[in-house]
Amino acid sequence: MTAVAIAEPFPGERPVTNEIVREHKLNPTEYRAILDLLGRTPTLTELGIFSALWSEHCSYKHTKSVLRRFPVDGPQVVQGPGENAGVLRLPDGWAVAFKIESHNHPSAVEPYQGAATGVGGILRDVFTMGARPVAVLNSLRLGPLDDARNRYLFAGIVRGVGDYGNCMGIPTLGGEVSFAPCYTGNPLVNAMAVGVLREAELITARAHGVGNILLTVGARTGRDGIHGASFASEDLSAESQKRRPQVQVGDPFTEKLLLEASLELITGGFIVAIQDMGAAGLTSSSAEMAARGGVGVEVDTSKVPTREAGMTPYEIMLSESQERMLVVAEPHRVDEIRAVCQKWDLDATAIGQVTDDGIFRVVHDGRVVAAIPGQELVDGCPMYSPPAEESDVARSRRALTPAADARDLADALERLLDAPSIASKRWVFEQYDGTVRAGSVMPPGCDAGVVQVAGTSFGIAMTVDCNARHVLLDPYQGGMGAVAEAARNIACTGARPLGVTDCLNFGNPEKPDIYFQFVEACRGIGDACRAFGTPVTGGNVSLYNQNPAGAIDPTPTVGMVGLLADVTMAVPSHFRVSGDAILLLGETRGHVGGSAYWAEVLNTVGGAPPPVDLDAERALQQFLADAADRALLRSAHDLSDGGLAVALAECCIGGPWATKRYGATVDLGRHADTVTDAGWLFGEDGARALASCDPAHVAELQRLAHTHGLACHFLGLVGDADTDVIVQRDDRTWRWPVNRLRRIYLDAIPRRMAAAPSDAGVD
Amino acid sequence: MKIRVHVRIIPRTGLLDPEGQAIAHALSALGFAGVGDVRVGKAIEMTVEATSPDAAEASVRTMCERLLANPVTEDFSIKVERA
Amino acid sequence: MKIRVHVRIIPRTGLLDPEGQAIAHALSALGFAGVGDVRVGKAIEMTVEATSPDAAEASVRTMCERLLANPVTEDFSIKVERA
Amino acid sequence: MTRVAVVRFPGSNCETETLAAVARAGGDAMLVDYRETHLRHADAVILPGGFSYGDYLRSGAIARFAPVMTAVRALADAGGAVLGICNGFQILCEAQLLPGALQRNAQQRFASRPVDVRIERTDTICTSDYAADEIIRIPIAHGEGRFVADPDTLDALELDHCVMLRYVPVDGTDAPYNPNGSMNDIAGLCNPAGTIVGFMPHPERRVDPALGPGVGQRFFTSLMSRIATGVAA
Ligand SMILES: Nc1ncnc2c1ncn2[C@@H]1O[C@H](COP(=O)(O)OP(=O)(O)O)[C@@H](O)[C@H]1O
Ligand SMILES: [Mg+2]
Repeated sequence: MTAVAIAEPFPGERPVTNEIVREHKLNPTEYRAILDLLGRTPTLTELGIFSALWSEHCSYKHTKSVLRRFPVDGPQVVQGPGENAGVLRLPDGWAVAFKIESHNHPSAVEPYQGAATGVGGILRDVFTMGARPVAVLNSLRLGPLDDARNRYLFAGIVRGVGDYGNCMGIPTLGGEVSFAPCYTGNPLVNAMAVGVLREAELITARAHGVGNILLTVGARTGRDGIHGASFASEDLSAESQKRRPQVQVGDPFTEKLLLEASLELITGGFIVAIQDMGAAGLTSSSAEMAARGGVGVEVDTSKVPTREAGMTPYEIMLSESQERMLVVAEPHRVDEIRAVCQKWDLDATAIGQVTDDGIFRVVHDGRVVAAIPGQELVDGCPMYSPPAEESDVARSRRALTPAADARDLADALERLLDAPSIASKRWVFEQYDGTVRAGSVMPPGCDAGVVQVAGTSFGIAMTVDCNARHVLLDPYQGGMGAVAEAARNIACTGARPLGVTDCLNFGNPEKPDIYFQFVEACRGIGDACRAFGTPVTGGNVSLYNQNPAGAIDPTPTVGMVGLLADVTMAVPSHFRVSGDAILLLGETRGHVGGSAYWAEVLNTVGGAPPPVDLDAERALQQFLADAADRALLRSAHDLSDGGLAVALAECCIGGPWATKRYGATVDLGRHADTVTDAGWLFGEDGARALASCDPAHVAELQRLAHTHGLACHFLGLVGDADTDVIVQRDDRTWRWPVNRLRRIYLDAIPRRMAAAPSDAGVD
Repeated sequence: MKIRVHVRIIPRTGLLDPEGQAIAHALSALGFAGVGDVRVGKAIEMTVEATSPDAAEASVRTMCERLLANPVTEDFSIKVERA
Repeated sequence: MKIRVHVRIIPRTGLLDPEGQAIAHALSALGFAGVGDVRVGKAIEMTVEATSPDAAEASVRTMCERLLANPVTEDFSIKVERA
Repeated sequence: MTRVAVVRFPGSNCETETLAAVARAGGDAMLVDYRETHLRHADAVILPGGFSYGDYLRSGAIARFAPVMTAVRALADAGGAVLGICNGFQILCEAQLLPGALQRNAQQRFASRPVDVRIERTDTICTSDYAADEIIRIPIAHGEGRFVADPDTLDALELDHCVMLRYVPVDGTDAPYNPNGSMNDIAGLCNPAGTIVGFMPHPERRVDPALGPGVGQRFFTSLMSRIATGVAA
């Protein structure tokens, strides 16, 4: 073997042994590939670099073949997967950049900083495309709140998400939270950012131009989160809790300055490329930018500004210190770049250059400590397609049914509204600034967030959704269902879905039943996205979400954006006028398998979730957008967890800060059918929404529904303020005072969070 | 007896302390030269009912470990007022 | 010489301290009995270049008066590490 | 045209919508950097919301030493119009241009929500277009908005009618009407002359009728007419 390029160990660096290879989570096949690639034993610095880039987080070694099957094209696509964020076309030369990312493992160890830096990271992904972030969303999964540690994690995560976006001045416009025992010890924190740019100003993270300069901009490099990327790619065990890498601490203040400086550098045309130093820090940013540009790079770690003296090249290359950017620029621009950074109180430091030999080279004080063929470093990790097979446990779970229905369905609704997964999330989003930037059309608490694009008449609708219980019970249906629910939420506001970003949170892919969940859920997402014409423009994979008790429920969070052509036509989610007609859109078949009713009231996580009807979903989406265009709807709210009864209650209860809540009288009896009472009230068939309108518009809406091939049932009328919610079916009547429902719904989470202190020490 | 206890909770060395940095900056802008390594944490004071100062200290130590300090990011120290 | 200085900034007595109250509450819910009068403030540590510990203390006192403590709501105390 | 300076400190994040609100009300809005030492002949200055210097130490504590604050103080001393919104209010208190202090919300959490506030004084630089005792629903978004002052100061504030905005309950409210535990339900203050004002709510987020009731707009139209009639410096 002859070495492709020579590197020598940094003085004091340990020689690479099998033990050290194992510590770096590289398996024998991968190590062999490294030896073949280099033609010699790697230095420790090189091994660290490989270990980071060949981690699941960076290489997608278990998932790439599956992700390739997502639809990625469409007339609206400006930038598909592969860049820092996806970009879709909006009217009038505008475009939207958006992406979702997980920060699960860091949040399990340090909830506040883990969540905060998750938001910080995803914001950088968006503004490095040249987009100004206009909204943040978050999808959270936690263990039940009767456990003190879960309360501690929940409180810290919410505070972390909020503080970061609040300080940056970016509204957090939506999200979801749900609770299930599988997330105890392994919470999920997925953050999505949405930004707006002029399509012409898009910039990509491709280093080109031999001789161009690499600069770091922003914070200094410390020993934070070294090996975060490989940490994110292993099971959470007591052992890894102890290993606690240096926690990454977020500084949203510096990030705000970095945001302004970056946008000025990009829109001013000062730079060639820019990428944030996220997972695997300087290593992944420089290697990926070089590989995308088909060039080599040389980084001089001794020039990188550090927070502590004596940091080694290994540490500098792998540090995950936050709020740092890597910029590529032509040499004659460096002074101007420094001036822009100075205006924002930031430092820009030249640390390397673009080379013509395709080698990823690290030097320190004139000594070459790493020299790796760059393209292979990024693309050369062995790929795996592990066996995928559904487990018997999963099959029998799907066959499960509860012993009997609840005796009292009125009480069942109250129990559902008191379930933290369904209850109002006001406690969460009141900690998130939802109105900064003054463009929020629909704040949190609606079906989807909507933000106006400043200076235009249109807005961007956005949501994140996933019913993990459905995915657990049937990964294919559940995957489709997540996309369908997201699209429904978007459509309820009157917007049309445009595209998707996804965050695939799963357990250990090396286990066949987990890999089965992954493959099937992705197939479902892909099929739904194809049917809706909403391409996947990017996303994130988080595997190894396990705790000692097993894997999390498969949670492929779908982030979706849509276009609302006229923000003044946005449709709210809740009833607004007494005497309005209540319409149920879509067919009710009474599927209660996999429902929240079974899980929360009958303590049965089982059954087959309702099959997703993609055609019916599309018809509903188009109807909702058409009806909104014609200003026919007073409100629209999708049916999801808890089915019709929960949706009706929510429409009556009103928004989080409503001073008026309405009664309603609904008659299900006029629909002669075989659906059970529980099926009507709590079944979770998709492709449905509850709308209200001026009674004068009912006929027109029914005609419109007919043209879309959509069922549109008149159910009853919105009642007076502070009266009862009444549902009748034949000789049965269920009745709830709306103010009682509201109190249950609003108090569920605060009551639990106040119950006992958060206990940081319990583990 | 009632014993007054003072707790200091400071971010671990090595961890970024953006607040400390901002304060260091502000002090130097105000003309205070030669200020370095500023770290900002919490000061907590409380009165504890205990049989002895040592017992008070032990009890507050447990409070720190369980609630007051974040074991992942913070170090703490305790001082007991001995009358 | 380089001198390490510790500052404690505590809300004025008489002023409501909701954070202190919340902590007292949490402690008692965790089973710590006999905890009272909890007050929560800031602990700031810094290294100061000064000719003597007394000079360091004087300089930090000025910092507290001008920036570190809010005269409307906070009291401060300073401790200088004397080698 | 009325010249209004909107100051950007490092970490300010509401300057864009504040500038837009001024422009919508017919003013000539200028962005002024915190390093500048004069306000470019502005008739009024607004310190906008945000997290100046990350709100590290205490919100507003570091910003009050920014170079531009000398000019702000000079304008205030000359009887000019000075507004602080949210973080700007915190800065004005730290700078002792308004009394008291704004501390961490009583519930220890950030509060982002609409609140109902009553306009207690309509003869200030930014409230003349409101009716006396008018109640408006307007967003807040802050972690440190609990107004505190010693009892004497508080008495003096009430006696001199320096409380400009107060949180009030309205029918149907089912969240605490005082969102942060402020003493005397104070949401905003002014000096006795009504020329220096500071408040926690964000009127600049409620000026576009396309996005909801534009109840905040009149803060800015009031300011324009007050300056036009020459009451301020
Ligand atoms: N973590 C969160 N952050 C911000 N908003 C949230 C969060 N969780 C829930 N919400 C908001 O609460 C509302 C209801 O959420 P959810 O019950 O998940 O609705 P849906 O079932 O329609 O998706 C939505 O407006 C959502 O954006
Ligand atoms: Mg919904």
